[in-house]
Amino acid sequence: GAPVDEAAEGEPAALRIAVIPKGTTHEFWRSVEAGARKAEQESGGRIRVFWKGPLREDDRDQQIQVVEQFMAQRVAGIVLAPLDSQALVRPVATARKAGIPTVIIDSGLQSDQLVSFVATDNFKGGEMAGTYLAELMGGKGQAILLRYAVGSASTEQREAGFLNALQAWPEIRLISSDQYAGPTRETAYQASQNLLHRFGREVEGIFCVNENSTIGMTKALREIGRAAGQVKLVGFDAGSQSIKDLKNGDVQGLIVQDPLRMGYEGVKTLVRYLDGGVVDERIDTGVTLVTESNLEDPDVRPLLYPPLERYLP
Amino acid sequence: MKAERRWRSWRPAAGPLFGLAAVLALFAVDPELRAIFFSGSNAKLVLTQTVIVAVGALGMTLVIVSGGIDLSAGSVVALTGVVAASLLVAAVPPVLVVILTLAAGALIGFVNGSIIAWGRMIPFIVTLGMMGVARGLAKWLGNNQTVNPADNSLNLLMEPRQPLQFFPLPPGVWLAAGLAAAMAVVMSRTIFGRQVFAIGSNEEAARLCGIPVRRRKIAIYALAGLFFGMSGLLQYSRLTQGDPTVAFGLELEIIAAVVIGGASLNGGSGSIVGSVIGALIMAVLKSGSGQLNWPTYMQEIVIGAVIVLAVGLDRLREWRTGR
Amino acid sequence: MKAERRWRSWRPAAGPLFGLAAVLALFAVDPELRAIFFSGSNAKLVLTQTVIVAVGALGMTLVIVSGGIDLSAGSVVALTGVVAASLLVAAVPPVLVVILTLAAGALIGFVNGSIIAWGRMIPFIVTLGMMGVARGLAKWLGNNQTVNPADNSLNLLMEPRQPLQFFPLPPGVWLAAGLAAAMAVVMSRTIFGRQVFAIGSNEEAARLCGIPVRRRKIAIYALAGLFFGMSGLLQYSRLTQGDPTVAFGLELEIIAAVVIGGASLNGGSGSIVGSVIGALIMAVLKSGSGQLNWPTYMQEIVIGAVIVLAVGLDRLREWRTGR
Amino acid sequence: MAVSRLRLAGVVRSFGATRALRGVDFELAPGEVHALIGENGAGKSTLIKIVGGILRADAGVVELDGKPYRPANPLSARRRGIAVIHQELSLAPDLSVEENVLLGREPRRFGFVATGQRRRQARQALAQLGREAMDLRRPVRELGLAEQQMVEIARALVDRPRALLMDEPTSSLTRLDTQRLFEAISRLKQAGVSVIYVSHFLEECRQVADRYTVLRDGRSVATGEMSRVTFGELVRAMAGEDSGEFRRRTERPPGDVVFELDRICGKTLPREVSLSLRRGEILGIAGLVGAGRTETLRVCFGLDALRGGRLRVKGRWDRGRSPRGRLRQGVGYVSESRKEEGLLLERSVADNLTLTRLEPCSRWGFIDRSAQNRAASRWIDELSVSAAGPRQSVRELSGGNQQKIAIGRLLHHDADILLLDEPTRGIDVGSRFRIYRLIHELAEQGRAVLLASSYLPELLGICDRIAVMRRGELVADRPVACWNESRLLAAAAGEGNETHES
Ligand SMILES: Nc1ncnc2c1ncn2[C@@H]1O[C@H](COP(=O)(O)OP(=O)(O)OP(=O)(O)O)[C@@H](O)[C@H]1O
Ligand SMILES: Nc1ncnc2c1ncn2[C@@H]1O[C@H](COP(=O)(O)OP(=O)(O)OP(=O)(O)O)[C@@H](O)[C@H]1O
Ligand SMILES: [Mg+2]
Ligand SMILES: [Mg+2]
Repeated sequence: GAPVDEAAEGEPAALRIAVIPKGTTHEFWRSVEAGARKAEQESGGRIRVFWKGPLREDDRDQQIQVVEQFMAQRVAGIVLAPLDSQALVRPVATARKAGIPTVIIDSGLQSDQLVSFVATDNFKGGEMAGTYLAELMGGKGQAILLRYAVGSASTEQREAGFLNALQAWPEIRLISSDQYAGPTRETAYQASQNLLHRFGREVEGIFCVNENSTIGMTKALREIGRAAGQVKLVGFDAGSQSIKDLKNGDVQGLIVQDPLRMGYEGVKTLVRYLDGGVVDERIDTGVTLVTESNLEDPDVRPLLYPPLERYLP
Repeated sequence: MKAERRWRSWRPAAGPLFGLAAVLALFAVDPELRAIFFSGSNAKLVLTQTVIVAVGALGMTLVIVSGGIDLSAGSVVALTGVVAASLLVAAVPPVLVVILTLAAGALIGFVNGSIIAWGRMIPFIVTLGMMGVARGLAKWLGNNQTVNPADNSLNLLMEPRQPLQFFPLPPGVWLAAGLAAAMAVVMSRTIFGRQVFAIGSNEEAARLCGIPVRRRKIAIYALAGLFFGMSGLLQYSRLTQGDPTVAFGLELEIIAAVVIGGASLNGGSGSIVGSVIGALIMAVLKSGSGQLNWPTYMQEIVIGAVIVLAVGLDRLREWRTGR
Repeated sequence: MKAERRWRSWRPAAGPLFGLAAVLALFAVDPELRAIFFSGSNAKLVLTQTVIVAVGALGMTLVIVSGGIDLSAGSVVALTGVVAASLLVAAVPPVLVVILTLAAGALIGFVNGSIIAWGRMIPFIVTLGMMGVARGLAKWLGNNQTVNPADNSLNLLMEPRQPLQFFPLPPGVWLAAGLAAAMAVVMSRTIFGRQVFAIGSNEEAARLCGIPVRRRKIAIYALAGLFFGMSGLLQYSRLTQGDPTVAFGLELEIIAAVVIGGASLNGGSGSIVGSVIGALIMAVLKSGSGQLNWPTYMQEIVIGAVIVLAVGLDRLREWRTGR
Repeated sequence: MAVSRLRLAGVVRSFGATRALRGVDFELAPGEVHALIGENGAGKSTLIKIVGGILRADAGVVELDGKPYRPANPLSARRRGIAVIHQELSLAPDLSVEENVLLGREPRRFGFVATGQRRRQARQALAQLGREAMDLRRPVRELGLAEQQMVEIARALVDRPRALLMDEPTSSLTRLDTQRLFEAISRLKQAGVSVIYVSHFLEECRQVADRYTVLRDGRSVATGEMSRVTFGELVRAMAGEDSGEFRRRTERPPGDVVFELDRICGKTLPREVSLSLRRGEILGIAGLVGAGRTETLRVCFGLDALRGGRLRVKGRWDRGRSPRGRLRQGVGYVSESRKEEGLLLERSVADNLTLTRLEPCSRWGFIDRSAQNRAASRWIDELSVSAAGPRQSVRELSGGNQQKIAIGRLLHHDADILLLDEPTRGIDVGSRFRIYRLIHELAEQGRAVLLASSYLPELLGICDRIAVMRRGELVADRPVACWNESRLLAAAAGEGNETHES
């Protein structure tokens, strides 16, 4: 049904909060949704969360349209994971003009109109990956960085962090750092296959900046028989497939964020702001390096297996 | 007789109008949605979302009426958006930016048209190739990044300003309306316009009657490119950035608008008014189904189905009135 | 006379073969690349990457020769991939999964064909609508997520096994080759094939000659859907998961393959051999330019330009031999 | 003698292996009407196209008013004062009548079309052809073939040309329209315009032309004054031999009724037509343009919807079938517009000939190409089609030969009941007689023929009975002996003083 308040007489109107992810088909975003729903459930009916992503994923214009649509519906506030640090600036500013505040999650926005920025420190995550990969490689050898896509702030920061960390390891040579995995697992797989066909024999360490590229690269490595540690692979984010790959030793490390917390804190922060409370400008939701050894640690497990069923319909 | 004649000149737009009414009716059923959807601020939103497709549809109408197709439209929008942004970053004055951006669009169209006309190749393949080339050029120009110029007057083209009321509309909407009116006159009243129809209707006959088919084709694609350049400018202004990956698949949306607007992909028929209404239908659909708060997949299914229905109802109506 | 006759039957494939040779030559220039590119293992890689497009191109050839177009191909590939994965998750035995997946593809095609034939609507619009509907269904079926079944025998379809040598090829490649051979015979030797050409060449005349145009059209789209379903199965096997967002824009790649392969979008001409070679050209181009380690934008530009060149050279050659 | 308006010497043109023109000499004086005649595929259209700037000669000399003339394209030919009426109509179907008449010649004002002026000019041109009442805004697509032909002719008249090339302008016109065209031609002639007139109707040529040139196998073989040559001499020059006369055999015993129409109506036409056709009978339908002959045959064959009445085929009443169903019943049809709905131009001669009945050339759904070629070759010989072979594409054939393919398909299908709409349109005299003989043979085998034609001698020559249609109704149905040309014309126009209305 339509998102208009069921504000019957007397009863206080529920706060309508729009949560806009970058896309809807990744496990990552399901965790974010679960976090937002958790906040909704805890509020005991005081807030209602509307979850909607752009129709076509990775399309900035589509995401602007979603923001505008929620604006037309006069929601109380927006929690947004911007597809671009620049393109979403004006919609957020316009929303503010219409009296709708915005909390940014996951990925940065170059705007002074936000309430708060709730996200992983991606640069730090990239650095952790770089340092760990360098250690795995014994401080020397040839490495590959498989990028994600143009203009995505979070992955670009990971890439930058990774490159920054490698500065400290002069004997590690980067033999390819300008190929892009693209939006789907298929595109990532193809890019990996072609890359490995060229460099597969000499490469010793690889960093993939998101889940799809990690999975595609692992598959391609297995195919040429250099998985299982022959080539060290560090990836980002954890889904069921990459956790499986980590367990069987094809992936040596995963940098894992806490998307559930991101969604939760995003909504919570917004509500606190709407209630007139004080909110922090920057909330770090943390990154964790997961390896085969700390897989079962009690503080790591919920990151890998978030309790989605509890919050999602 | 009189009545019949009036009907004839009005006819091309009747089908699309009917479709638009049907789509609007769809969203008027739910009283809650109706209140939100039929408000001044939402109308402004829909119009703003329409213009990029609508301006592109002006150029595409020209191409389709002439019996061609241009698949590079989306890529050219992205490329010209990046061109505009890059020029702004280089501190070129906005007026010159507009001229150069439109020129870039027209140049791409000129290349398309020349290959099609002189190489006697089918537009589908040539523009499919150009789709890749222009997209690549956009990425190269933007150095694989989005290009973000400082605040400037072009950003205002698509600025909604007062988000809660209908007026003032962003200048881009007025611009699009003006361009559409001009093109409608060009298509129906000028020699050039009629020659476009003749070429699309029967290219061989047009050639036999002494119409310089090759030169016209080049002009058609170049002009279309110019419109896509204008779309690119508006797209830039909407994002306030040049994004080489934007407008992916936009060409299909534009083509759909033109066809919903009554044009035949075999060439020889189509109208500017129809195409603009077609673009409106698409925008209303997207906006409306977005507001219904359906999950995204439902939106995709509904939009797909309604595209077919809109054209199908038109067919049915036509069939009833017995053509 | 004999020679001429042989030439005529060989002719349709000559242009595309020429294009393929030209593209291969392009990658043979650089001696360093040559060693890597012209190896058994790479040939295998290219073949494996070709099959999904090639199998889709079989169905698309049928549609295009009949004078239609199917824009829903990419979405149907995604949908059937998700269907296969979901069935596997539900522990349906693989043989049944194959049958049901192909049936799902054929069903979508049947719906397309029925609307086109009975509603007398143009294929472009109907399949554009279906493109959205099928994509939405895929997302709905996958609950907006990828679907990951446990290890099963269908995963082996596209498994490269010995990646460093040419043989053994994955079963999917053999399957595609077999299907292509069968379709080549169907198109050129059977009555059904003749009727498809006749419908594409002049639909009115075909009707006048007693061909049941409507029923044939439905069969054509349904059969095409079946092939897209087969592509979807192979796509599933390649990813070992059903991904509702996969194969976005694949339809244009498939259509490009068919057109590069010598088919005319006006219908009435085209050949299976040509289309398969067209698919190979696309795969070689992608793979080769990826291995040259060009930046992505260069790849896009080059692929775009070569599509035009491949068809253009063919035109030139044809023109020289003086048709 | 003054300089020739147009002079061709030793003109040669080939298409691949086909040598369409092998050396043509031709001279056109100012203000003369010159008939160009020859069998199908003799090269008449090719010659016209060379003069019209559509094709280029491979070798030879072309001079216009004594100066060398090599037009690069149709536009430059048009600028030099050459107007062409093409054998295959070259109209833009989506544009209106007036737009088509002035296509490429639009009166302009600042780049805008001067609509009023355009309408005046179009009306003027059509008035010369007796069509001042035509709806100028109507899209050409909606017109019948004859009216389209008039639009095409009007276009040539608008040009005020110095030389007018007409390639079979009357192939789908009725007698009345033809007469109007001739009047227009004689006015042009008086104004000093030269006309090349191509037609397979030799009587027309004799009526309108001052001189003639005969083409045979791409060579000019005879030329002279029209008044000094007999019909037989012309035919002999064309064919290189005496093709023999066609004589109607007397009296076949009429069989039982196999095809019967009971007050059938279409969407607009026909209004109400009843007739019955016996085995071994040839029934002609005459009428003016727009009388609804074409529509009647289309409804019978199931191409248009049957809105009222019923049909009986071989003893079975029905209320409409699909073309497929009709073919199964043994009803065959030749359309008057071969290009739009008759032929698959891109496909081979063999495919076109065998398409309706591929079964004899196939086994288990697989086609046996050599059997298909054999079947096709038979009809190529029988109808003397000039084609390179069964695998040549139909597009490459001359207009008349394309028409023969359309008829050949019906013969291959072995239909019992033949519906023929202007079957000999554009077919040369010799072949026409051959087709008449074939039709008679078919009748003798007990088949029934329904023949719509605008060519009255054809109807009077081969039919057993002739019916006349007027405004969608069948008004008279009598044995051929009761008819002659003037009676047919009177019946078609409506007895008294009623004339043609459009
Ligand atoms: N485009 C073409 N390609 C190949 N052969 C052609 C082509 N056009 C014409 N021909 C051949 O040239 C010859 C002369 O054709 P043309 O059309 O001039 O004949 P025509 O005298 O006009 O015959 P008709 O009376 O049937 O119209 C024919 O044998 C025909 O097959
Ligand atoms: N597609 C069409 N749409 C509208 N009107 C048409 C169409 N085709 C034909 N007509 C009109 O219908 C009338 C009947 O045309 P038709 O061709 O059937 O007559 P006919 O008796 O067969 O004469 P002929 O064959 O000599 O042209 C004409 O007035 C014609 O203009
Ligand atoms: Mg001719
Ligand atoms: Mg007729």
